[in-house]
Amino acid sequence: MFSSESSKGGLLTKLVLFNEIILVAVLVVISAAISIGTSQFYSTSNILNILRDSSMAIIAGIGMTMLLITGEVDLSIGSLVAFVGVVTMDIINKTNSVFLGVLAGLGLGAVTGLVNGLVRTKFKVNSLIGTIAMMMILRGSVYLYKLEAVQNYHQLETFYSVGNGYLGFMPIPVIIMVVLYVVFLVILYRTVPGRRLYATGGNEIAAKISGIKVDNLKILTFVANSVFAAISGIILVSRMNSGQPNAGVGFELMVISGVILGGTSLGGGEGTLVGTLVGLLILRVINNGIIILRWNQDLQIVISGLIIILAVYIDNKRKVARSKIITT
Amino acid sequence: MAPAKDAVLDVRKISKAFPGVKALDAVDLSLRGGEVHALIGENGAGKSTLIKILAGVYFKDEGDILFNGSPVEISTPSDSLKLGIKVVFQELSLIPHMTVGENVFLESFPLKNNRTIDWDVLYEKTQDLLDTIGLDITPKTKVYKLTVSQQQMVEIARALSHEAKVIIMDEPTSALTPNEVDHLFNVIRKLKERGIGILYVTHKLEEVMALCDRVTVFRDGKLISSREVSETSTDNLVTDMVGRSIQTLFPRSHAGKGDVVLDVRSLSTEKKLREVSFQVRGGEVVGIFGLMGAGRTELAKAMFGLDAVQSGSISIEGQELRQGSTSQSTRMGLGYLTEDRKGEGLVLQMSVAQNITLPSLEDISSAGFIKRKEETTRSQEFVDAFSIKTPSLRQKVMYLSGGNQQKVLLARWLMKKLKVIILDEPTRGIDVGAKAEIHRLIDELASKGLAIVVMTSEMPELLGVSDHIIVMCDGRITGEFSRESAEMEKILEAAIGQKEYRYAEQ
Amino acid sequence: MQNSRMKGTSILKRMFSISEIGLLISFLVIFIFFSVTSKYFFTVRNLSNILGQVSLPLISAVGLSIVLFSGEVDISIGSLQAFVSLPLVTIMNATGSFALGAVGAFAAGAVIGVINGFLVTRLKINSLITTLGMYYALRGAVYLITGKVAIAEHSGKDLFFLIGNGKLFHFLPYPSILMFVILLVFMFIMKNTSYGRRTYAVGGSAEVARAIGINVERMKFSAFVICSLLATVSAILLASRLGSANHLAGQGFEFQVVAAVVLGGVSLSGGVGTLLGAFIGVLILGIIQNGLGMLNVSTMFQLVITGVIIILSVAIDELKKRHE
Amino acid sequence: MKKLILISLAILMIFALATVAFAAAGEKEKEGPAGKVPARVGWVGNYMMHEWYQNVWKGMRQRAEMLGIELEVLDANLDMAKQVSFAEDLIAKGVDVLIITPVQQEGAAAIVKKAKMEGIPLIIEASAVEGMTTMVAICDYDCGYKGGVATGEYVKKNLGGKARVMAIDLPMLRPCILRVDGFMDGLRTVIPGAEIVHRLDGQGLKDQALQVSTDALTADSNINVIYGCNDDSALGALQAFKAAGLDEGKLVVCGTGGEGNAFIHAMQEGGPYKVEAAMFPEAVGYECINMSVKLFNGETVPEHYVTPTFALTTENWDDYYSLEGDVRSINWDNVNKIPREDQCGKY
Repeated sequence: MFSSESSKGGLLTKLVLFNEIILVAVLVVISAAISIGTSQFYSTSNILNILRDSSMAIIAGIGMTMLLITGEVDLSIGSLVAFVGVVTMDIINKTNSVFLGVLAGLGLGAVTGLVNGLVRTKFKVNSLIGTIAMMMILRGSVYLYKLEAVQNYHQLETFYSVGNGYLGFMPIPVIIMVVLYVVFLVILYRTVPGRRLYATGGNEIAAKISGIKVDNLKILTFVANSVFAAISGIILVSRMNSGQPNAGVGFELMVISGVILGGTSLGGGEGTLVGTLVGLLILRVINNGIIILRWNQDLQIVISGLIIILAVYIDNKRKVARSKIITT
Repeated sequence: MAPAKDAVLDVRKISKAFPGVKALDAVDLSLRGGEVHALIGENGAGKSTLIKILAGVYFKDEGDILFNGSPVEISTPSDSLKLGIKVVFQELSLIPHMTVGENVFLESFPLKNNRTIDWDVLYEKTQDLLDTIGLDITPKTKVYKLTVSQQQMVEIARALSHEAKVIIMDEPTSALTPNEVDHLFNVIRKLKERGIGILYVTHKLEEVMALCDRVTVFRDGKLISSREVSETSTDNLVTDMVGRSIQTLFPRSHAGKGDVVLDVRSLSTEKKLREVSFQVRGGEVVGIFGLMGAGRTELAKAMFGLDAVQSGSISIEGQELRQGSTSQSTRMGLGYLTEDRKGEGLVLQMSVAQNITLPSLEDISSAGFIKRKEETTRSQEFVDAFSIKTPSLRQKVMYLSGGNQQKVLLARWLMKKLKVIILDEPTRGIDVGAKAEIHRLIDELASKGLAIVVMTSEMPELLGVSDHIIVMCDGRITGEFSRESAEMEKILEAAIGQKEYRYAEQ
Repeated sequence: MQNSRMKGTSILKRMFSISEIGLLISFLVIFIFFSVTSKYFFTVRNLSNILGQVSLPLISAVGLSIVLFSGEVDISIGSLQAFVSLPLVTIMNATGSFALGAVGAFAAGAVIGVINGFLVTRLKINSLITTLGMYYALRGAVYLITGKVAIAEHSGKDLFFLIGNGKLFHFLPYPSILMFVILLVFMFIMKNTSYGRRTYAVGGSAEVARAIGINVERMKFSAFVICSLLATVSAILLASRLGSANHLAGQGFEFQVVAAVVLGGVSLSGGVGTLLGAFIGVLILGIIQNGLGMLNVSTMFQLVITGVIIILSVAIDELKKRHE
Repeated sequence: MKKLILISLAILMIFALATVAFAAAGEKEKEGPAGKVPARVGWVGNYMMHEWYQNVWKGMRQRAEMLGIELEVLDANLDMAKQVSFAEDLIAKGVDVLIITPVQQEGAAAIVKKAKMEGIPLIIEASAVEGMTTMVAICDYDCGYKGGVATGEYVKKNLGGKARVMAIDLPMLRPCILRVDGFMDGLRTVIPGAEIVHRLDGQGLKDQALQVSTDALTADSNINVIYGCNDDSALGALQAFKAAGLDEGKLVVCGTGGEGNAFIHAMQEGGPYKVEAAMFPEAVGYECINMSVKLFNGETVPEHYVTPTFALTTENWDDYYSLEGDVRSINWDNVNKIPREDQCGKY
């Protein structure tokens, strides 16, 4: 029924047709509501803190968005974040070189992504299952690697500043995030590989026939996704100042939720980084708001859950409205 | 138009509007028991809309439907099924992973003490039905193992399974080979004798002439004409359909035979192909003919690198293709227009422009960056050249009609500078107007020196476009004809593997 | 049951259509491996334990498989377990009647199933999202209601303890009896009733099913309700095994079950798979957990090994399909 | 196709064999003289990957080796259903005494019944379960209380006698709630006006604690005491405090448990991490074995056998622990000297 209303083509409908606008509206409303409840919300410190904290999720979200666009998914990033953190810290302790530590962390990410990609493309294992398995494997491996949290023996300032430092008034993680975000925004919308991601997710065989190396592209995306997760892991370990084997629990679900909230479809072929950015910010703002409003923290998961359903519902409404325009 | 007294199904002043279009505008149609009634019209004429209304998929805005003279409401598929109306849709409606028997009785399983399915009865009944329509498969075969034509027969068996009074067939022959078509026609005639009314929706006028008793023409959602077939001719039907008379002859401007461009040497695959060898010269159109399951599509996919090759080689201008790499094939100037438009061709949620430029992204980009302006201008050229009907380049391709979608696919390959193009059933399921245009294009390309392989199951098309005809049967080449030496009978003999023709014999 | 179909071919051949045979081999290999490596594994007592332990995931697996057959997915079953055990235990503690408690639990389960079904079939929200949202919402609700304090069961009903922990002839755990009954009943339904076959049809191709007059929405809806109700059964057994309604109950249960049934050859894209396959899938993961425990293998290794075995088994299945 | 399956299965077999062999390698136990000590004791932990339980295990192992007891250890890994299963498995393996660390206390009620039915002596570690015979555990409330007192004295001496507390709780687990309550009560004995500004759910994880405290500190950063219901919680909150650029000179941090080496490092750094409400996991493991021997011999045992807790400070921590590289060792003499409650202040 709603479809027939919304297909009448009023201004409102036209807006409904753009998912991002709704999301931005939601974000604004929530922020407004919170700031009515408490004045601290709009303090620069809180804004920066929200940005710094969401930067990890957003960086991972960039990769996850691209992966979902190709029609795949990765549930192993949470465990990967922990593993990367532990390895990075450990290597820096041993070598006293931030560079080598970061290199090891990113390397680990790349390898994990490669394995995920190969399992998907060569073994043909559905990526949902394949990466659930990888989630277990990594979580097990990190404890096999180090049972205890790895303490910071090196006390290197550069390492500490990766997660906690500022450039001017901007937290460094935010700067890293913004740079990556802009670069991949351009790649996704303006370049050949970007276009090919959408084509692959939209219709794999058609992409193949158009001369796209679908498997390689997917493997590459898995690698990219894991490397992004690794970057988040490195930021996290710097912020925690110790490599925690138990870190990143539920990280993957949070990121995926935000990406989907941002209008990326699980079916592949559709999705925007703008949506991802807004989607993840919404989730983060809800969590932040509930705490600074001193509400019961358990509301965090409840409200997030409801918001996601709502957003997807609106997104469907939009899709149905569109599809009704198909003629015979 | 006065409804016939003995009409089983009588549609009166039916209208249906979608946002932006009036799909049906007060159309009438009456179908008698025991007649085959052709419904023709170009894509977008409203045929499918009417079918969907009768099938209960859509609900009419205005008008009445009379069944055996009494008005009925069809608001759900089951309503129409209860009445005894059965639609055999163009995209077949069978569940691949279920057996023939299950598919036939899906709507109403035979039950033991009306609780659990009585499999014995189910499979026996199915066997009978298969016998009546002369389909030689066991009822326990899984459907995905059947050929398209066999699946179609299963659909008809399903229609018979619950004594349908009216059977609507939507382009039933679009996927069939000539002798399968004959078989289908015989079955349809049997149905006729049982007094079943058949609404036969098609593009192919020769079928109307051969099979049908009456014919109704739609155009732009309006009823144009409805008469006895005996009182009409293809020409006026065409005129009725397109509103103008069009050139149905196959244009032939290309002449010159260049050097060998495509050279296939004893190509074999695990599943189908056996030692297939042939050559195509620049500016030459080679038509490959074969019945369903002869291995045409397999050949195309193997040549293009989609399917694994067991032995043999494909080379373009003397350079051999690496196997199983579609990206290399395209780079070497080989293009493949798949027979499965939606499934393998288009990226539906992408725009017209994006679909056209998909294989040629390198050509319109520098340092990996897509030049937006060039993308629009280049694809606009093709949209104009092929007169693709679309509101804008940004329109998602899923909203285009079949003919226009096919043109988009063709444009995709023509934007890329190709040496060879493989066209698999290039005119399947598209209307007369578009068909003629595509034939014109094929000729045009040939005259530009492109080497063209056309795989088709339509005899007129085959004879019309090809300079050189290759007939396949069961994965082997069983016949080779020059345009001059080609004769329908010989081709069919070769196609059913009865007799082999080589140049030597001519 | 369906002897009429058994004519001609041997029963065994009928039972294991080619699709399950590969799995069965995997199962046997693993089973034999543990039997030879651990002297505790192949003992009557341990085998009976395994039966009891796989019963819970298996009962839910039946429901989840039906949802998957119909082309949807439900990952809210873990949170559901925690949620429905609240009415169960509170009512039992209040009234001292297990029956009433169970009724309460099933009512709650049914409501959840109905909501899932409604969101998916009426509001057309992707079922993964819907049930992900439900997964969050229910868990959060449990935390809020219980204030994260588990409710111990003290109705003094031995019956309640027994259904989860008792054994028939000191061998056959009651949960496993329940499990076998449910399994056989639904195997029969899915194979030999119009309902069952139509569920497959809906999952195989919703458009087709709709075109031939099957009420796709109703089929999917019912699948969700069945899934929630069976999850409730496993929740009751779990509550009995835990002796309480617990806010932590069932965490990660959904993934365990999804992994198991996919391992069992049930397709995530719908219309393909069998309950027998799902059964074997659950069994495989069950004996892996038990067997590794018997060998004192540390959690870290258990995680790694389970992960690898999941990948390998699914890979085998996929590659096998491709070769057909 | 058949070939394919077999090949893959071969891989699977080899892998499983190799890993399991490797895994089982470390688990060799020497047979003990079956006298008045049980031959085999089984323990189902709830979260063995956690440092705390690694150290409990260390204590158990040391004591078991002294007495020549074979120790069977399984890990429920925070899955209650799994815990019940593993309890059954160990009983099936025929252990003489069973030790359970409940994933969640009410969740183990059925195990108690089972053990009774099987007639196997059962020891509950950490948190009380309905119907149990005996429990070996610290007093969470009192432990927090001691931490509170010590913190209070530090505040009185160095931070001007006013205490505004940010507590990182884990409301999921009752023991953690008790610790925080105990801490506040203890603190108030020294600083009556002490108020709790934030009480957050850090899920006992450092990254979660970091995130929630970052948010809380923007709401109200005017605090001078951080209490964590475990070390990770405290350290996570401390990181948030640092990152917020607040003055560490005006802060004191008290962690709980002494689960791993983290708190020792924090104290050695000389930062605001001054107090540790230590629970000596090694001692817990040690006493569990002692108790299982008592139960095995049918001696009468207290319903709650309390293991020592003590407020460690930067001055005295090295009387109880010493650290070489990543390995910490416990000083049994001093630990055993610590006075023990025979009743907890609160359950």
